[in-house]
Amino acid sequence: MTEPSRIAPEALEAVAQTGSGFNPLLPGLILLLPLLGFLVNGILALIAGSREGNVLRSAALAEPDSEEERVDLQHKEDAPRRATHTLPTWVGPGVMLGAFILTTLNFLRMLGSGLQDPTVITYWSWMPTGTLAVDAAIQLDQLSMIMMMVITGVGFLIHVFSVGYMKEDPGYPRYFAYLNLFVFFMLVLVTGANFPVMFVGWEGVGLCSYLLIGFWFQDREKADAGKKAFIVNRVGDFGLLMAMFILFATFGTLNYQEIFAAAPTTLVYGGGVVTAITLFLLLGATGKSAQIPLFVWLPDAMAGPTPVSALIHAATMVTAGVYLVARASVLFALAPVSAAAVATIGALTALFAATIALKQYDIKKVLAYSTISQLGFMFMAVGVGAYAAGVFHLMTHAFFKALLFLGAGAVIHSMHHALHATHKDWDAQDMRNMGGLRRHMKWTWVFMWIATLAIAGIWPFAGFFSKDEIIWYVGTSAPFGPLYAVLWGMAVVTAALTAFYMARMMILTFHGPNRTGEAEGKHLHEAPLTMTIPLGILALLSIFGGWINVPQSVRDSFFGGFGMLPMSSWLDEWMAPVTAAADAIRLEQLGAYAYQSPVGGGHVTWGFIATGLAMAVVLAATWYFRSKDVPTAVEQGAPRSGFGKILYNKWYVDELYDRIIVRPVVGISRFSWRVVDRVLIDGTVNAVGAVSKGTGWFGSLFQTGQLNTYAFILALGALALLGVLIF
Amino acid sequence: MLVEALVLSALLFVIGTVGVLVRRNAIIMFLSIELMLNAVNLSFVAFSRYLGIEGQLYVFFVMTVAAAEAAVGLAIIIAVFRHYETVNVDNFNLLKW
Amino acid sequence: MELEFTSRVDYIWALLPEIVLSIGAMVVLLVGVFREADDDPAAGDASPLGWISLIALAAAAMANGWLTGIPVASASPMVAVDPFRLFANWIFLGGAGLTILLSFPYVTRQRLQAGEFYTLILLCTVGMMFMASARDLLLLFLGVETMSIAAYVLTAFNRRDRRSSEAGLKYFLLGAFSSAFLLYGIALTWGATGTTNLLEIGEAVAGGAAVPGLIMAGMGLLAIGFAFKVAAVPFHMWTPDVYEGAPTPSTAFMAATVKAASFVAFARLFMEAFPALYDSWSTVFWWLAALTMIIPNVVALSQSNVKRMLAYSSIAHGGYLLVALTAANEMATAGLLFYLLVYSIMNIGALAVVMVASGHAEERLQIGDYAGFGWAQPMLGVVFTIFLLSLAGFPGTGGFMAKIYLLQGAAESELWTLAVVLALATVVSYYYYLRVAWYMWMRPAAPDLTHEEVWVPLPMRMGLVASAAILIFLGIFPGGIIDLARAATHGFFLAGVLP
Amino acid sequence: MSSAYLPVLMLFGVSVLNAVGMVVASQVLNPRRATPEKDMPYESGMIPLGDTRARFSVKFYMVAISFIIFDLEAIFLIPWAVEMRALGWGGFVAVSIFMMVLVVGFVYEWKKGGLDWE
Repeated sequence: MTEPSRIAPEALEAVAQTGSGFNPLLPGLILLLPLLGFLVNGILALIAGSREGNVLRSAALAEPDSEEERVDLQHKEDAPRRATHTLPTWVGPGVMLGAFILTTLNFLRMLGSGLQDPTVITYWSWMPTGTLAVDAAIQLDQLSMIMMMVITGVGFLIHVFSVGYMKEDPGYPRYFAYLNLFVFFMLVLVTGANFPVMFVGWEGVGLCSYLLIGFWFQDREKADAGKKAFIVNRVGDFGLLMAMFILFATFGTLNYQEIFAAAPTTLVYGGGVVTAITLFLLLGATGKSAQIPLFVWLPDAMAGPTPVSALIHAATMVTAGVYLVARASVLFALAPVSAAAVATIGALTALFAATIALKQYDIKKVLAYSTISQLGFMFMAVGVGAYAAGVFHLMTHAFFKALLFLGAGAVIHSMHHALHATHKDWDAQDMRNMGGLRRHMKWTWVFMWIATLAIAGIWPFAGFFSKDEIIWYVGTSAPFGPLYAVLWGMAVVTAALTAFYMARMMILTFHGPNRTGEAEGKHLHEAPLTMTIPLGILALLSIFGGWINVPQSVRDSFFGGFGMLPMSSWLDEWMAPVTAAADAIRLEQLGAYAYQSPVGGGHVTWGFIATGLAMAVVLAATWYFRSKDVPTAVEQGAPRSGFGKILYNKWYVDELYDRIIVRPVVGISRFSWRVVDRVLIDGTVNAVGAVSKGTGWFGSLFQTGQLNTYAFILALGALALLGVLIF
Repeated sequence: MLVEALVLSALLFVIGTVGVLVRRNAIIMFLSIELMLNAVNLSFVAFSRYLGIEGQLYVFFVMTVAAAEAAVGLAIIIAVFRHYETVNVDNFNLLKW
Repeated sequence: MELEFTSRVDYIWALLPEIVLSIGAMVVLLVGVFREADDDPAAGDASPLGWISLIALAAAAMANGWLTGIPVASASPMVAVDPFRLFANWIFLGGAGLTILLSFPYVTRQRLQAGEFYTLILLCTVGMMFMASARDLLLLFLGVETMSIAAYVLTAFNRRDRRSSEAGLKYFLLGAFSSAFLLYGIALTWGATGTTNLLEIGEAVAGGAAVPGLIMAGMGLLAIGFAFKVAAVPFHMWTPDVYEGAPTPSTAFMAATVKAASFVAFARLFMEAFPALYDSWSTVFWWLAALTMIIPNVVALSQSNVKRMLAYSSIAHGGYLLVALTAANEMATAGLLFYLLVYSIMNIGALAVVMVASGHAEERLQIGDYAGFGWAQPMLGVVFTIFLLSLAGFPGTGGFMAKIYLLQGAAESELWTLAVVLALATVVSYYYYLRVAWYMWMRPAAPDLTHEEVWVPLPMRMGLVASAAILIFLGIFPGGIIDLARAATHGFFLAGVLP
Repeated sequence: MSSAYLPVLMLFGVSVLNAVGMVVASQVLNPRRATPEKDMPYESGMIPLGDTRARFSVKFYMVAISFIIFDLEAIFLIPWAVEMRALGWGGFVAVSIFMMVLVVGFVYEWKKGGLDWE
């Protein structure tokens, strides 16, 4: 058992200063600001909540059945603005802005310092004694810095958007309290210097996600969606706990630095221990990142407010699994089977979710499945050892998917107002009820097309660079050559499907004739500035965000403007200190195989093919859907037969889970409740169900009455205990 | 002698246990428990023949404790009787599951 | 001064906390009965007697603190004066104090006889302190019985309530039944070794001087007796009924401190007297721990009565603590003490909120009754949520740290399976704890629920907020307390033959 | 047999003689006039007919409960009384404390009305 370092925080910071030249600027404050925001908004929420208890109660009786009706209900009440509703507007985004500025300053400092080893800042000794010594420490390195930039940057924009989107909601301060708390935990997750601290964030973001999905708790179905997310995430958390446990048993520590330094010598390459650790980590990652088999919660999570979907269920929290794999890259590099499992799960999920997205009519559901699919891409990347590529796609995806969700939010917002104005009982999220919205929402339309081109992977948008890099790496990976060839094929198909369903979504929503209705169409309008400005910024990022990691060969080609880009493979180089150890292991073990493309061709060739393919698909889809006469939701209903029905019903996965997991668990619970308590108390033999007569007779022995039954069990237990001891 | 006394004590203890298990009357059940305690007392006394006088001292303490238990037990049984008009434990099933 | 135990006066010093508290209990009893006899119009108000009880507890705590600084020259044959006992005493005194502080409105509202009620709590605490200090089987038995008899009465205390009486009877009959096993175990252990001193028993057993069959039977019977007291499956059958039926302050007190005392005595007994038989009893404990973690957690999932759910939860927590007993190393024992401290605070706190939320005649105990409670009573809602999160073992709370220490103890003894079961059980338990929080914050209140009428006096508010703050503090800065707990278990294994 | 037990033997003999003598004397001297009451079996003044599950007032239980507790003090007092001199002042103090505690209980019971029959 290694004795943990007991260096005082000041000393550590001093080491950081002299060692690498990176001098972090108030890193603790980055975490503290959102926490502070949570506390302020939380208190405001409690004040508002207890004051409006009666409002909530009457609202509950009204039973609104969609998120927009809910928003609208508050319109009607038109309560006077109080401090509890004006302060969060400043506090919520304000702390995020502060955190973002601080993060940027630190980022610039790190950029200038050429940091190699991570800077660990220890605040206090969290679990000070015993063989497991864990400090409350954060670790600043290239990976956590990129994550922090995404979280605070995109987070800030979404906070600003939320001001416009949620202003009328009575739960406004509560909303910001949850959102700030979420950001705090997310930052803890990515900055933690050891697994337990990371686990705090891991659990915390899960809790916040659960709170925000069920934000409109008056609606029973939405509240239950939160529950589903919660239960599925439990399974993932168990995986993570187990992984931590084996790590501790193996290394005697849970600090990243110590584990990753010791791993190459302690663990056998491809051995059982490291494979078990990484597979459990993978289970945790699939839970949080909504991958097969634990993806079912994410589409239901769309029950929350749309900005939440953008922040938590697209840009940040769901990428925690990718972060985890990238963080533990050394371990995954040592376990080729697990790495292959990561890539396979990613590819399967990507393809599977993309097929479901093809047939969804709810605009948020399309985006949800698209998110699952894109997360699959990231898993593929980190699975094949292209950690920087995974993080790269994580970043660009955060930009364009946040943009898509926020844009969808603006659309839904507008649709709802229109439908409400004439009291039309239609679904505001169903794309069959939209169409032709570009005439009413010009900016949103433009921004969303940018995001669509980005996600489809069309040059020069961000997604082109990040996604094609992943496809490239998947095709060239090792050691299970044929497997990766298959995965590569799946990735290409998925990329084409992505272009298709995104184009379909855009056409159905913004193009063609308007299907909302005559009277309603007049009420469609563009979103307010607080909502469109964040969209614009995200659109810029969706265009230019991909240019930071262009491979040299591409940079010199047409795609890089023949060398006009200021840098090449910047992100790869930036991430190099983090992935160096894993890369070294891969090179040593797989040197002969690494990066030999099974399909031939260089980056540039594939760039041409990929963007060509994507554009072709987009054009084809555009042509197909524009010429098609789309019936409205009321006219059409759900598909009744054929493959479309299977896709519409999401491959019946929910039903399958219900059969094989939920029902047995409920059954077990009920069984033990009955047998352990009821049968032994009342001795009702029939309660157990189909039991033989022999068991029935035995059961009737218990039929005597309670106190005696208790005594009887006690005596039986005593006999058993003595029996074990004496014999 | 010791073995016989211990066997007798064990038998009494088992009889008391069985009494608790099969009887329904709260007072009889309690009497069975007292029988168990006194069976143990017999063991104490038997051992004290070989191990010293403190065994009998222990019996004193056990008797005191048993008396205190008896007082509390009777009081509780009375309280229950006031609610249920019976001391048959089969009827006390308000709390279950 | 030094304690040498050459003169009998030294015993008075060694037992000073117990003596002080006993005197305090008698004072409360007499003051209570005289107030009642005087027909004092304010006799209905429980708080004056409560404050006297708290003063008595504070005095006992001072005695305990004083004793901490007293060196012991030679070990006493009967009374242990070691940090283990003194640390445990802090838990009992704190738990009793918290229970009393939080029970004022309940006792007043239910018109319970405050004098007797608080006297019983104090005497029960005296019994617990004896259990923690007992280094002699007979003293241990007296401590167990003092505690248990007081607990029987506390359970049946609300004479107007059918459920309370029924629970009291069940507890009493089964408790006395199990006491008989415990006593038989004492008799056989004495018979097998010729001594009732734990350390001497330990030496006799290790030296092979014990009669083999008798000592095994004696140890087994002792284990049965304590397994009942700590509500280990399958000796737990009484627990849900008793905890549900008892007046809520009694439930809180019993589920927290009575269980804590049983665990402390359990640990001392097996680690001082039977370390040489570790291989035998650890197998039994292994099964008890596994069953006690699995069954109540599964059953709790289907509970709709919050009080009963918390009863099952307390059984499950007993299972986690049994893991520490099975591991039986220094880390695990320190973890046990730390866990008991945290557990007492969070369990009493949670039940105190149930106490105020349950309405006049404890009629609002169903989970549905908590809909909208958080918004109507923000302070109670927030602290209840913290208690529930801590019970579930959410990171950042004391409950999480406590579980980490138990896991660590299990890991040191290489009890991997138990550790996995513990983790899994924790994961399952999240569901039923957070379901309550879910109802509290995420379900609109039914129109007829009037949570606003809940009356929470200032001392109770302060007690609850302080408890929640302590839990958070222990989750973030557990260092000081766990160091104390480790110091308390250091050198505890005087028999010194542990694995 | 030791001669120390001779007084006991004598006491035993006297008791037996006394008992037998009384019975014989009453048989010889008593006039016999049978009445229904006299023919009934003796049950301490209770009528031995009717339902055997007759209910007693709960007050009897109260007295019984008090009796059990205060009766038991003797168990500790008798050994002390026998060895009082050997135990000395230490024993005296110990027993005094014990009695004090009992007195507190007694005062409580008295004040609570546990000794009132009505």
